[in-house]
Amino acid sequence: MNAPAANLETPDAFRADLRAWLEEHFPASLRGHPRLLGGHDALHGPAEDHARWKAAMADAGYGAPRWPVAYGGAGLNAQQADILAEELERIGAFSPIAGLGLMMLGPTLLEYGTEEQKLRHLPPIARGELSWCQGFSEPGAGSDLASLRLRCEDAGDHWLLNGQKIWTSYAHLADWCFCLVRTDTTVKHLGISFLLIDMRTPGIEARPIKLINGVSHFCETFFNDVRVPKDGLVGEVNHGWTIAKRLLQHERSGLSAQRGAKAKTHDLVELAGRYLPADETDLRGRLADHLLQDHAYRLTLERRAAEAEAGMTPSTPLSVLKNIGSDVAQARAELAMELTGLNGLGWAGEPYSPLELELTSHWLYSKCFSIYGGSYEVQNNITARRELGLPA
Amino acid sequence: MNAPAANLETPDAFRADLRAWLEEHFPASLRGHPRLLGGHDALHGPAEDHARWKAAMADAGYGAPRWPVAYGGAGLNAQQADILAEELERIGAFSPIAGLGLMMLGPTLLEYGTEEQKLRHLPPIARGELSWCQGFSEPGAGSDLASLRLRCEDAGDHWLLNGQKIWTSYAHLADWCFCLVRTDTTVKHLGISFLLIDMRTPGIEARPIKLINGVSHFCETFFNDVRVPKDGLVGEVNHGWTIAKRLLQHERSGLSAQRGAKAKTHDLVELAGRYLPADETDLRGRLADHLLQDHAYRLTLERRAAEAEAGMTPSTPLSVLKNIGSDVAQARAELAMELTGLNGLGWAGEPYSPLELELTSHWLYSKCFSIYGGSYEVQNNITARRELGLPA
Amino acid sequence: MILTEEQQMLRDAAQGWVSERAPVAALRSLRREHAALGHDPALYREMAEMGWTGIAVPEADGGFGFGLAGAGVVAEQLGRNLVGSPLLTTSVVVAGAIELAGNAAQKQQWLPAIVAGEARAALAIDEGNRHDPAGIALAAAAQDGAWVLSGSKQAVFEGPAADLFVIVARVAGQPGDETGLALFLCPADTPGLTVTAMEQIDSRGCARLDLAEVRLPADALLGEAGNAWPVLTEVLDRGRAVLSAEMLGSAQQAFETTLEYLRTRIQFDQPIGSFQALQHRAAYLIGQLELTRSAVIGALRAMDQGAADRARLVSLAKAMAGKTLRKIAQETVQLHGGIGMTDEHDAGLYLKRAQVADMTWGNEAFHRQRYARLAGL
Amino acid sequence: MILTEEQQMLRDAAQGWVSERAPVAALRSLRREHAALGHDPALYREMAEMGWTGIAVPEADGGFGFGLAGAGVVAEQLGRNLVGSPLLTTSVVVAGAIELAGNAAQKQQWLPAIVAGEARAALAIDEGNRHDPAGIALAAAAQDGAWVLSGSKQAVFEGPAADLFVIVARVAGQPGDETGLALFLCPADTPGLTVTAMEQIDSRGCARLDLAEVRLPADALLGEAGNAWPVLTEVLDRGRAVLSAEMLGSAQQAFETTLEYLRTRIQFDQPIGSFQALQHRAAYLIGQLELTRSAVIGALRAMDQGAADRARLVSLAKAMAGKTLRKIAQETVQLHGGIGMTDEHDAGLYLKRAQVADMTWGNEAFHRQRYARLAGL
Repeated sequence: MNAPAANLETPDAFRADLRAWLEEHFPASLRGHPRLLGGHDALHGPAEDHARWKAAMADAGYGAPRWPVAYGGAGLNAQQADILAEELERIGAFSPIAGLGLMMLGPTLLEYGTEEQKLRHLPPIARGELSWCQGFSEPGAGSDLASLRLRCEDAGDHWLLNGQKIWTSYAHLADWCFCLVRTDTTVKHLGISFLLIDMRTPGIEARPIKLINGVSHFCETFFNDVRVPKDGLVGEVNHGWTIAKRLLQHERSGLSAQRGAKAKTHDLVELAGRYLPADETDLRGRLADHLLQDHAYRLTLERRAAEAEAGMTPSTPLSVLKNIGSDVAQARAELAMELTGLNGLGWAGEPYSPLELELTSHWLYSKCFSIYGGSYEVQNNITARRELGLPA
Repeated sequence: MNAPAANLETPDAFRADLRAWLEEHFPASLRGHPRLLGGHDALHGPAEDHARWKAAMADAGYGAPRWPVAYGGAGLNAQQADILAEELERIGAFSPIAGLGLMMLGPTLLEYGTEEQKLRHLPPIARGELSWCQGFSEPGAGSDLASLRLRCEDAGDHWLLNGQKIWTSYAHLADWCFCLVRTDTTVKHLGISFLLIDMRTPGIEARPIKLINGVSHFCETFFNDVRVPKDGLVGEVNHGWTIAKRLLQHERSGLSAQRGAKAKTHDLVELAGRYLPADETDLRGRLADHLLQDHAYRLTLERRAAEAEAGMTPSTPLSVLKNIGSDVAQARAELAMELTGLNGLGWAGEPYSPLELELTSHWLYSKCFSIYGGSYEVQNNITARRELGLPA
Repeated sequence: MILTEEQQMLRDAAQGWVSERAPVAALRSLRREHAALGHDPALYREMAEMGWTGIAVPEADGGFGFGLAGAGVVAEQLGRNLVGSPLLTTSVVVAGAIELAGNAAQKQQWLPAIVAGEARAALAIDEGNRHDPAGIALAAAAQDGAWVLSGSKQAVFEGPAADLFVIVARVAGQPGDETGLALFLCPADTPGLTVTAMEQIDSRGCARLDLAEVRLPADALLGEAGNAWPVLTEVLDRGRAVLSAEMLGSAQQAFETTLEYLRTRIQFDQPIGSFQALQHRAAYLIGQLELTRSAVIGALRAMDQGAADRARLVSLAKAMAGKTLRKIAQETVQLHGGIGMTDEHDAGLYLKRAQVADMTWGNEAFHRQRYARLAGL
Repeated sequence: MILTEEQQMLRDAAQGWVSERAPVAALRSLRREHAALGHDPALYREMAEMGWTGIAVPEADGGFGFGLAGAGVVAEQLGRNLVGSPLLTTSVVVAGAIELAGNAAQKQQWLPAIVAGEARAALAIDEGNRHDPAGIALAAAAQDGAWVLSGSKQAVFEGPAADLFVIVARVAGQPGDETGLALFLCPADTPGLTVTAMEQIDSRGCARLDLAEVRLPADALLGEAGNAWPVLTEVLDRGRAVLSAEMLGSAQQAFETTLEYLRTRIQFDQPIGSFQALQHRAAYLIGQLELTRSAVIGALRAMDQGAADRARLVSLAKAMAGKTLRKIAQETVQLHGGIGMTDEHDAGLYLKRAQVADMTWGNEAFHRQRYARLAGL
């Protein structure tokens, strides 16, 4: 059967048709598969089932359910999109299409792109066919993003790029990159442009950075005399900062949701049962304190979702949420380390269990939660000045 | 017998003579009396014994043991002064002479005062005959001490004062005041002078401020056309800020020592035995954490004293010590409140015990530890910029 | 997790009344004029006229059926200005006990009077220095078809003004047992009962009760003798949830007052709110405040829905509210500096209320431990 | 509470050697070249030549008698650059056990070799995932005038390089009993003993020991069978005190590195160290560092003096060192931002070492609880 169309008369009719469609297309072998957080997640289960499921969802436009059909979406309204999410969750299904293109670039292009750019770039994103990386950070720029220096010169029929990006997630695997470049060196914020770059262009090299846990999907990305077609520019030249700020809101929002989703990955109560003597009280007391904070955080995500659904301005600012989210996740990782104790000191090999090694690696990795996507300090500045109205 | 003189040949001879002298003069009725922290402490035991002890100490110059004999001191060297302190402690005695005059003004006058000022003001301080208050803070100035405005005009043969001070400890009981005044309104730090003022001068009014615990020794002090003799000025006109900064070092040092001394006033372990069920673990864990911090703080005071004794620059800056000291004292007060629980909610009267009411009043009062004598925030600024060399 | 239109109207009305009729200054005059009662009876009458005394009472029992969510909306606004009254103990806790455990006659006798604002009531439970609902020693013995109660109660919140007490007594077992408890309706003028006002730091009403062989008729028993624990827990959780909402309001107001001070107070030639160290502390506080709001809303909803995990959510809310309010009140004093230490400034009032509210019906530590137990930790 | 002239000279010598011969880069090459051993034997020989292997061994036993205070001075400097070696386990812990409990023959056999740097040694104690000195299950049975040991040990620090183990075994009672323990001297090449290197996050040496009916002669018993607890406690406390000094050095170095970064790293056109929020965090850290230094000095002094409260002071020092080092290491990563997350920067090395050092011979929580017990709380 065909996927139910957006113009179905009632929500109930939509839901009924959708159930039937899902029944037909979602492979039972993938039931309970963890939700995809990016475009490069490890997949469990038969590869052919994944391919079949992805094709079905892409054909239906359900990868980007609210995008217009013309751009590869399903053109659903908010209520229908909610129904889709509910029905997926009900049967233990998940969207097979994810990544920075979908989460960040798509909404931004819908707002700022030309018709030609939308028609060219959005459908492959909505179908999950091409993956995107984000070229924002640079060595030396850090939290002061706008001090970026990747030079972009107008070379007549193309842009000429020279310089370096860093912390480019999955740049070594990505097909395309949305990138901030410097088109005017005499001013700061008003000398930045927003460029779309094919990662196969000659002169681009992406090298994964080894992090403190020994692995990483972050890259250093070098640009040497890279020629980018003129139509890669989004918006006006030198006005990329406005677009970037808007895009970063999509990022913060996405990161908070991910942090919430990850909250369930390691159950500390279960770990305590396995690793902590029943009569220990000191760590147990601190675990309890964390459980409260974690629970209140998850309720806050729920409240925010309810507010969004009701069309209200969310009462908890994203900058606040992002810091609480990374606090909670880092505290959880620290507590897990204290629970496993001497068993949590392993780098590799026996006698450490796979779970113990994973917890330890995650603990090290978790330290970046308060650095990337706008550091803890930058979020606090935003909260204080933008949200609380404190003077600069 | 006479008090042993500073010129005794050996430390042992000094100690031996001192023991005999103390044996003769220290009234047994005052043994174990708490150390005096200021000039207005409550005294326990027979009043006549206090008077006798004070007179003996004053006659010996032991109120200000290291000050020159000419200024009412005993002229002892550092080693002799240490011996005096040791011997007092050994027999459960204490110095009956204390207060801001001794702790802060005295050392400052020794450094900056004229010979005439020293001869006039130091002996009554060393004998504990006149009490001094500190006129530094003003309403609206707060942490930004140098923004003070108390106007001091040169009226020919005298200074003319108009304005207000606040947080003047014991101003309503003090005989004299050392005071910062504004002698130039066109500059900030270089328009401040340091003045000695007789509190009985017409036009001065001191009103105690009621604090959140219902009582207070802090005053608002008003100056209306107050005429101060020209020789009240210490140092040069408009150069009082330098003197004040020096004096504040004596204050911080004194406050830290007091906080250390007070550390023993309420024994949380003892309170826990009385108020906390044996099987409670949450509060007990936090009590343990506090005990560690408190113990390390007391060891730091001890280390600092050892360094001072050895003539070394103390490794723990005063600004660091002051904040740790108030943290520890405030945490202790909070924990005591949690220990007494519902019994700690009393303002007055039955069925609350005197100890419970005292703990509660002290808890409220303790909140000022991180405000007065240079706020927590100001101390951190000093630590970061002056001690750690971080840029402004 | 968001307010209904009805609840928004309730909030707006409460907000208006509180700012007009019950500014913090009212608490100061309370200290002088109604010190023994702990509240201003005139204000309580106005609350009753607005229907707040029946807000959480079911419509079937003559109330307005707004549930705890409704009571929470009003409590939050009252908390903003530290408005003291027996509203919570009367219309949520005692009315709740009667609604849950009372027979028709008991309901008829008390609920209309409570809704009308004519009867004020309090729960007499704790006997020692810590909240300990199972640690009841006060004994009730059946004797000649009546009950005889002997013992005493401490820290009975809103006790001085109460016309009626619900007294938790032990009919069997030992202090610490959850079984063997019973609830009794005991009018304040019952012979043998002595009510002594306790002077508390927050100036609210608080009393000690001494019961010297107090004889109560058989129909004073509320519910089943020996099996009061489930009702007592439910009623305490109602009180705790609404109290958490009140504490949230106090924290919110103290935070906003502090923010305003940060924006306007000049030191070193700039507003102190421009100092980054203070900005980051403010950012931390708003985060804790938002978490607390979510926890409070979650607890009120869970109670109204009778959710299986409602006790855990209530402990979450009460622990978070205690932690956040105390922290914010402390920062309110600190960030105001010297003026915040003075009796004439409001900062100290929030600090004192924070301590009392935290200790009421279980403090942060009590509820953290209860939460952990319920979470299987 | 201050260094003697002798100790100052020791410190200066250690400082010079560490910065010249053992920069943090040495730890990186260790990961490649001596991964299984966990230290560089050439560096250990140099340490021995400087006399550090005998620093805390009494002069009567052929050492230099600088006490734990002397060992602490050296350990602090080693900690600065995260220098790994079996110095602590050999010359403080195992040498201490032999000094306290060994007979003349045992001392003669091992102490000169230890002081000469020829024998490296480790303490095999913990068996589960938490430090638990009384929780020993590994059994030793007397059999035909010899001892037979069976069981296994986890997380034996510096185990891979050890020529000699002191093995804590149970001769009577149950895991958890403080009585019934015995110490055995067991050379690494004893038949039946298998030593397996464990790959740890801090790249130090760590091993698992499996004992399959290991036969040891009667004279392998160190001290009295069944009464090892007092010696074991004393020896552990020596190790903990000196380890605390090492941790203090690591914390100090990480803090100084971070301060330097704050002074020089430019963001938003100014050094990030000019941001007040970071300044106040640095001010907090220096405070904790100073408290830790006092606690470490206090513990070393108390141990050297055999003070009655020495166990309490050691727990104070170890708990403070664990808390401070972990906090500073975390802030080192955070304040360095992205670069601090990379393997090529040193920040992560301090973070990893902090976790291992904290967990070694009781973490912060273990020692906080031990302190509280000893303080009568």
